[in-house]
Amino acid sequence: MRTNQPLDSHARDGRNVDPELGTLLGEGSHQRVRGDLVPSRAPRAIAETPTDEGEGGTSYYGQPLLEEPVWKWYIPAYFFVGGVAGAAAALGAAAQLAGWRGSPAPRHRLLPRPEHRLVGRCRIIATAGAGLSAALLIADLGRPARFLNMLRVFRPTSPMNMGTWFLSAFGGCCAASTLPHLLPARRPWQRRVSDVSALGAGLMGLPLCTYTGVLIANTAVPIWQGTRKTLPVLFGASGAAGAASILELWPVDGVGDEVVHRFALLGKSCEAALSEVFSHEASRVPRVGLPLRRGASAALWRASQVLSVAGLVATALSGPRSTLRRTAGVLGVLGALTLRFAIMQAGRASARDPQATSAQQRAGRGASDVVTEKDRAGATHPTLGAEAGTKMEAPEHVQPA
Amino acid sequence: MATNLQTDFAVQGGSQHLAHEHGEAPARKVMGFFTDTTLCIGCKACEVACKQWNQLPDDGFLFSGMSYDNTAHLGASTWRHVAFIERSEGLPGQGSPRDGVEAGAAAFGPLRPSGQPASTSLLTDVAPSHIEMPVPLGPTQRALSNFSWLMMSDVCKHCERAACLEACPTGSIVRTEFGSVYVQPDVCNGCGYCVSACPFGVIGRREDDGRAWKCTLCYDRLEGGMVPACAKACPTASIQFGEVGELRDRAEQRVEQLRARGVAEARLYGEDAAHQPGTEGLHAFFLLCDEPEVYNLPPDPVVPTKKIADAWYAMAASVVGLAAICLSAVASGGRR
Amino acid sequence: MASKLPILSEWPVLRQLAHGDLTGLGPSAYSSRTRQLAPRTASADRVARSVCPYCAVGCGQLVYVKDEKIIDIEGDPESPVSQGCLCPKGAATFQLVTGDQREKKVLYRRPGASRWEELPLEQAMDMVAERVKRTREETWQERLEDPASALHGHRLARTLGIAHLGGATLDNEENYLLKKLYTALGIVQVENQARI
Amino acid sequence: MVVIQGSNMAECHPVAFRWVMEAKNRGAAIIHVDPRFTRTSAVADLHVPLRAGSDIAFLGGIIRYILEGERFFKEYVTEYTNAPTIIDARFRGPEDDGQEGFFSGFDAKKNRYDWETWSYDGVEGVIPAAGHKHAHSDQPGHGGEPATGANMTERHQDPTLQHPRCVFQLLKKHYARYTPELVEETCGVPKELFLQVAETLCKNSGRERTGAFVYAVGWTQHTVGVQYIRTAAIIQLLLGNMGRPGGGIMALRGHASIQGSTDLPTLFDLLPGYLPMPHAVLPDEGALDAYVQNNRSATGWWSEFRKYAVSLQKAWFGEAATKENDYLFDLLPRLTGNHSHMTTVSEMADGKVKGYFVVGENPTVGSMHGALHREGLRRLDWLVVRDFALTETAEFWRNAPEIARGEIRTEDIQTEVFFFPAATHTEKSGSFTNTQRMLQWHQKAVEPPGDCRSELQFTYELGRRLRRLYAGSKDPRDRALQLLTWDYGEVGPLREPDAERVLLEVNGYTVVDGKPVPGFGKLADDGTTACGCWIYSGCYAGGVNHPARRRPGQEQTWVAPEWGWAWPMNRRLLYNRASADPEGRPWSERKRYVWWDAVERRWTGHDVPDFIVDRPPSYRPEPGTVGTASLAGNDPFIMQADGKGWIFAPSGLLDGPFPTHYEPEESVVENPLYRQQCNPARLEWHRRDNPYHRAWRDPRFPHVLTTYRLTEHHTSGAMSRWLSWLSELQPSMFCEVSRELAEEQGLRNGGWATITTARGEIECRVLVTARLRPLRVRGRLVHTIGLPYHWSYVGRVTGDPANELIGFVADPNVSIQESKALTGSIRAGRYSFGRRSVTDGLELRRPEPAPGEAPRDLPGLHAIHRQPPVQPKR
Repeated sequence: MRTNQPLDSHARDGRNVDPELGTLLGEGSHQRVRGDLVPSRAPRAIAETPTDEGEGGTSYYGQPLLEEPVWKWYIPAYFFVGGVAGAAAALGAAAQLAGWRGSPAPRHRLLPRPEHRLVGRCRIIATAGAGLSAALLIADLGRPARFLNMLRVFRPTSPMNMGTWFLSAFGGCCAASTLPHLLPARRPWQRRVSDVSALGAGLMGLPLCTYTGVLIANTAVPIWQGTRKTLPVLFGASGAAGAASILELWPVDGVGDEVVHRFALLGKSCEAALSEVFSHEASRVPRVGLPLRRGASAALWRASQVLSVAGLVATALSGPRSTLRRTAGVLGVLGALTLRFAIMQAGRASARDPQATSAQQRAGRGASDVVTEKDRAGATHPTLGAEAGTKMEAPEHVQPA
Repeated sequence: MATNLQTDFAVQGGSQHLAHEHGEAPARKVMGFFTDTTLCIGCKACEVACKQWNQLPDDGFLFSGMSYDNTAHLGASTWRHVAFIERSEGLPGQGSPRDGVEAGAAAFGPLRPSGQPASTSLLTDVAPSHIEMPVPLGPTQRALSNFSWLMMSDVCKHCERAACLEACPTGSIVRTEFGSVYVQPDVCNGCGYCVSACPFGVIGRREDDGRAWKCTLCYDRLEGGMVPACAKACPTASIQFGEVGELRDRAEQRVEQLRARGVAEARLYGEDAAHQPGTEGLHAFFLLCDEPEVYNLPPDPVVPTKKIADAWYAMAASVVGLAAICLSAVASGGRR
Repeated sequence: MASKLPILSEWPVLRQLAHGDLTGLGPSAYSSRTRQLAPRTASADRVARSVCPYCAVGCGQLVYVKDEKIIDIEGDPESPVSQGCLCPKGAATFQLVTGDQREKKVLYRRPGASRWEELPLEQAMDMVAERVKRTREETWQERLEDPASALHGHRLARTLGIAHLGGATLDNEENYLLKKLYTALGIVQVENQARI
Repeated sequence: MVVIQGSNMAECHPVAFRWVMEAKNRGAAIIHVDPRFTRTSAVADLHVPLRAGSDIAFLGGIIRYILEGERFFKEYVTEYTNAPTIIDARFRGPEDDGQEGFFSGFDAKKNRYDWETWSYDGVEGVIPAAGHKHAHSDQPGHGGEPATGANMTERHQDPTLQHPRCVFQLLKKHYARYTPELVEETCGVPKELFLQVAETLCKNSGRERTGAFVYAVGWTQHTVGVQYIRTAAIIQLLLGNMGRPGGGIMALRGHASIQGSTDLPTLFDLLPGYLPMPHAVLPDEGALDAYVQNNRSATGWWSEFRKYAVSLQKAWFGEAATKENDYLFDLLPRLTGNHSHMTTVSEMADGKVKGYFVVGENPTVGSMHGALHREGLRRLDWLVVRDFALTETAEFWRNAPEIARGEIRTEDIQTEVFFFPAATHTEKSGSFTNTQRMLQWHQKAVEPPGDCRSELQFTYELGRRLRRLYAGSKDPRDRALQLLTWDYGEVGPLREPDAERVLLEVNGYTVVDGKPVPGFGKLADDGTTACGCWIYSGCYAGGVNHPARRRPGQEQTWVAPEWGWAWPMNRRLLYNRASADPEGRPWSERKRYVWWDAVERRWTGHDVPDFIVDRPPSYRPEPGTVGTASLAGNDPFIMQADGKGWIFAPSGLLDGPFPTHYEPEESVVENPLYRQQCNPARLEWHRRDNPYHRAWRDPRFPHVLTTYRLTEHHTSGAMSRWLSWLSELQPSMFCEVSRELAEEQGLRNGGWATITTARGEIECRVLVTARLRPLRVRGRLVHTIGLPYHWSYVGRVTGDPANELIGFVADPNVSIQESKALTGSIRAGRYSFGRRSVTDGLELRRPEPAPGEAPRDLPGLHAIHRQPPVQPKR
């Protein structure tokens, strides 16, 4: 009998209404609660004796100003996988355009010409990547059963919505490009379908590989928002580097190998260079760049930079089918992967830090750098008091009243 | 009597719905909140009224040590949150619920009967000179020397340009005919994008539920011609609900009045596009007595989408670049 | 879930096309549920005029009932006392009256027992009545037995063996009946929160 | 202007505070006088931190300021108060030589004052006070004498207020020592801050303006509690703020019907309508006459006393009550003294009480010294608890620190416990009386679930069963029950008694036809009318349930007379005749409320006039007139024997006709005014398990403790700690300390602290805040520790109960405990072992104060024992 036991904390639904006495019909009444889960809210450390001066500026008991991104490891993993798939598809398509026939000739499948293999592998990587990407995305959803809602509307304002359309198109093309090979009988039209859709996949692969940069740049997270100009490029390069590294691990001979090598050199060097640019852009407001200099995210970030540079060097020095080449592949994959996780981690840290947000905005990098004339009409900014004019130039609407 | 009240609702509830037959939203006034922190007594009636109406679960029983604030901030299950700031500066006399109450009564015009606090005219039979009559305290007005306790009831801002809305990939988040931003719980698939997009950290995803939740501006109540639960409960009219345009005017007068009374720090937050271009104005805006950061508000928030063009361009460049890399990589290999 | 596999007519993208809506931020993205949305109070069978049970300000409350269950309790805007406002406690009244903390059975603890047991209401009432009678008879004071007192031998017609506490949370009518019954029984040690 | 003192209005009565904000908006100044800076202070124009327990010194200082500066409302004071009345030559004040803080007439043996020397000059015997609470003498044979105060109209007065023995001059003399300097040194309030308050108050009073005082248990829960309120009353009378709109003294009460439970009293010393319970002094023969003689007043409204007493007997005993049998008055039980809550519990702990009903209250948490309560409960034969959910009181036998500590074994507790689930206010119809004396009816919304029943039904059923059990009895002691009128119909599926029929009985009816009477004016003393509570008479006039009236406020005047019903006779503002000048014209157009209509020759206005409606302002009674005819046209305070506001209370109070400053039972300082440290008439319970600290500066307990409520919880938490929506807002028991004290004691914000008194120890979280500041009192820094008292061991959120720290000690007039000012100690960390003085907590007291060190009472004048004058126990 309940009254003889202490209240079972796991039985709680947070409303504790007796269905015989009251009915829950409110908007939030269907909000699911598992008693054994700690509540959704960000950690609430006991505040020290209240002071209005936190480190680096005013804040509310140092509480986060933003909600931390809720994405689990699936998302950075997807960034990598999607990037690789996209880049691979692009490379495959390019190779195809360069005049190679995509799929190996049915007659001598067992020993096709090497460059044929390259195209084929690109398609396989792309297709596998597309499938894996979808899986990762669905796994991360709070309500996976509703993944189809992603295609419920067409919303250009939402990079994620657009991305889903890209991915679907890409996935479709990849499927169409590989399926014919699995069919028993081989007819010319099948190959044509396969080649055309492969080109499509290559085309869609380019945005797929890069839009993820736009996706995270389109958030309130200071470090992501602050690096919006670099992120898509960085992700593109990193995607290329990743794809190249995988091809390095799954080598083809002859011309194919040269292609992969050139591709790897280009991709990896861009990645290495752009990650420098990224750090620089992130740290334009020092407080915003902090996660790249401090904490777990910083460690990851340095690791990724070391790895990709090492990968680049290894690639440069390695010959075909050498161990060093394989090492280069491993380093490259790890580098590209760590990069995504580092950036994700940095985003979390940045969202947790209320001063990152205020510093960025006080420095005129809030609305200010996109204020249009219309917005500015007669604007003074009474919400911003004396400190508004910080060392860094603040636009007029951020000036004190 | 009771039944009158009842039918009152029924009729209203019914009539509202004709509006929705077609895809087009019927032309409605843009509704919102004006939260006047100088009237807040930190009773948290808004928090509970919100939870009661929306029947949200508790958010855990944790002692925070942050003055009287144990809910810390807005989240998936806390749609109203009262912040408490103990400040080592004085705050000279403020206070004017009457403006609020009366405006509150007028605010909802046709939709009013169901639930808006009535206006109060305690002194209807008294000469209008009454305001001058009593002797208020002189300029030496002060609380405990150089100390003040600020309280603010925070809520979703229902931005004119809403980050969560524009980020939502499923169309779960929509703009209602009242100009508010509403998360459709039957559509949301919990992608979590809105959570990172919101520049105010308002919307949250509850792990055990998987969906994103936030203040609905009591969309259901509005459909029935009722005032949002928090505004109705607020005993001191610190939370005022009404047509945003009217609220703005009232807010500006209020600031005048307060400055005249010596509250030099009084300022509005996010009342319109001119003052908060990043969001093009909030439908739930505030009157503050200190820097926004003090209340855990961003000083110059921006809807990420406003800036995202840069990223798209960068992406375009990146696409070209990537294509170039691929082509140059195959260039030689392609030769026959 | 309808949203899992929407029938085409419910597919907002088509609605977007139909209305030339390029962004899908507005009504075309509404779900059918959203289009049906209405306050639950509109579906109530009746509304009871009530008064907040917490402090003594006496704020008006409206209690909405549907299928003999309470679905909402909020302020009564017509009350000149509260004008529809409630404090957090008043606003939480719904949880007070419908909460699962409420006991619905009579509980009985035997002398020395370490747990509660349930008891039928009627039987419990009989037992209490019987105990009142017994104790009253055991502890009855007809006259003051105190030679030291100037009032030695004066009529008392009472018992100090039984006492009562509580009343400030009850209705007036209940307090009246309690006082009436106790006085008739000669129970004088009747007190309530007004004393603290 | 509004002075909020002894109340934290914004936190404890937020919706009522709406109107304070409204007033502020209209230019009123809001002043909050409180030891803590609270949510009320946050929006007040001025916050005045003062030492808990020093309010009389502060208010007395204001009285002196008013008198010295001639700031009082002269016409009001001379016409409407007893300021001109000349007092008996034998009267001595505590300031007078040799009085040492005592008024004349203190009887150390009985531990109370005799009122003889406080009388009006020229009037025989003790002056009857309104309602006569505690007025009964315990000397027999008051029977035949004429009603007291027969020659009231012949009292000597001096309208010039110059006579050295007139109340005005005595007042001046009494408060002469309450200088701003004394206030500063006693209350810790800076002189200029005090002067600012006094000046603002004076500026906002007079013809054109009124000021109000607001208080709550911050004033009542002291050993001098009643006198706190008296002091404010004197100020308001001097400033002419009584009976006028925007004036008065608001008592903010804490429970939905706590006012109703005082009017229809579940209180030991009262019968409905403030008729005193019969006392053992009454003779066997002619008890009713003696009772009436002892309690009625020859003049003023209480001259009607007999009508109400007889009508009550008729309501209770119906047909059986006849003139011949004295309306069965003999059947009523009689008091021998104080049978209040703390006495009862103390007797319970001594095993004298066998059975206990606890209904909708949770004394082991909400009342002082929970451990002593539990000790009492353990000694009971049987306990009946009625509540919504299990409370600490119901679970005392298995859920308490002494059980956890193994000092008490559940098996050894022989108490039989019945828990009855109660119906909520939504599951029954009935009326609450709010803090403004307004009755509001609440409709039943749903049927109670399971075995939940209303108290109405419980009481009714219990009565029916007992009547059955006693049906055959021939014993005279059982006649009262047998003859009791006990038929209220049976309605609804649960066959509940009809609350409206109870209300009808309360309202009163004419015996012949059972028709409701229109009001107490129509009650008679010849047995032709029955009335359960005369002050409620009229609430069911014309068979209409007036408390159920719900005319929307928007459709009425600001007085809103058609919403609910306020006693008496729907008067919303008491003594409102004082809102007009002696000629019956409003003092000011702005403040017009009730006035004399010379054409209609009757009183009229926004409210129901609280006066004899056709008595012209010019009317003056002939000398020797008695009855209501003795009320002159300028006697607004009709309940008083002389129709005047009592600046000087010649009777009715057990601890002085004027309020004067005494230190709390446990204080950090010596009484700066007198050698007598504490209120000499206070009630103490000297028990091993109820130890007191040193009277002042106890080295073991150096800090001031004060308890209070939070907005987010309700009293013992039984109605709030189960509710997740409230509990998350204030999840843990905590104490509030100043940064200075935290520094000194090494307390960390959010960390733990242990707080100790001689009664017990508790642990709780620490909230370090600048809202508490140490005060400089008599040259020493005094730290105050704030303790909300909502938590205990049962509920969704639990914590240690602050009330375990508080001892049994009370105000003599109303037996209310002192929980707003006591002493204690605090240390960082969790060192509470749940020790209680009641069970093996002796080490808490060591070293006990040496006998006679820091005496509370003057040697010589020291009272023999402080037990309340219940049957003596030694």
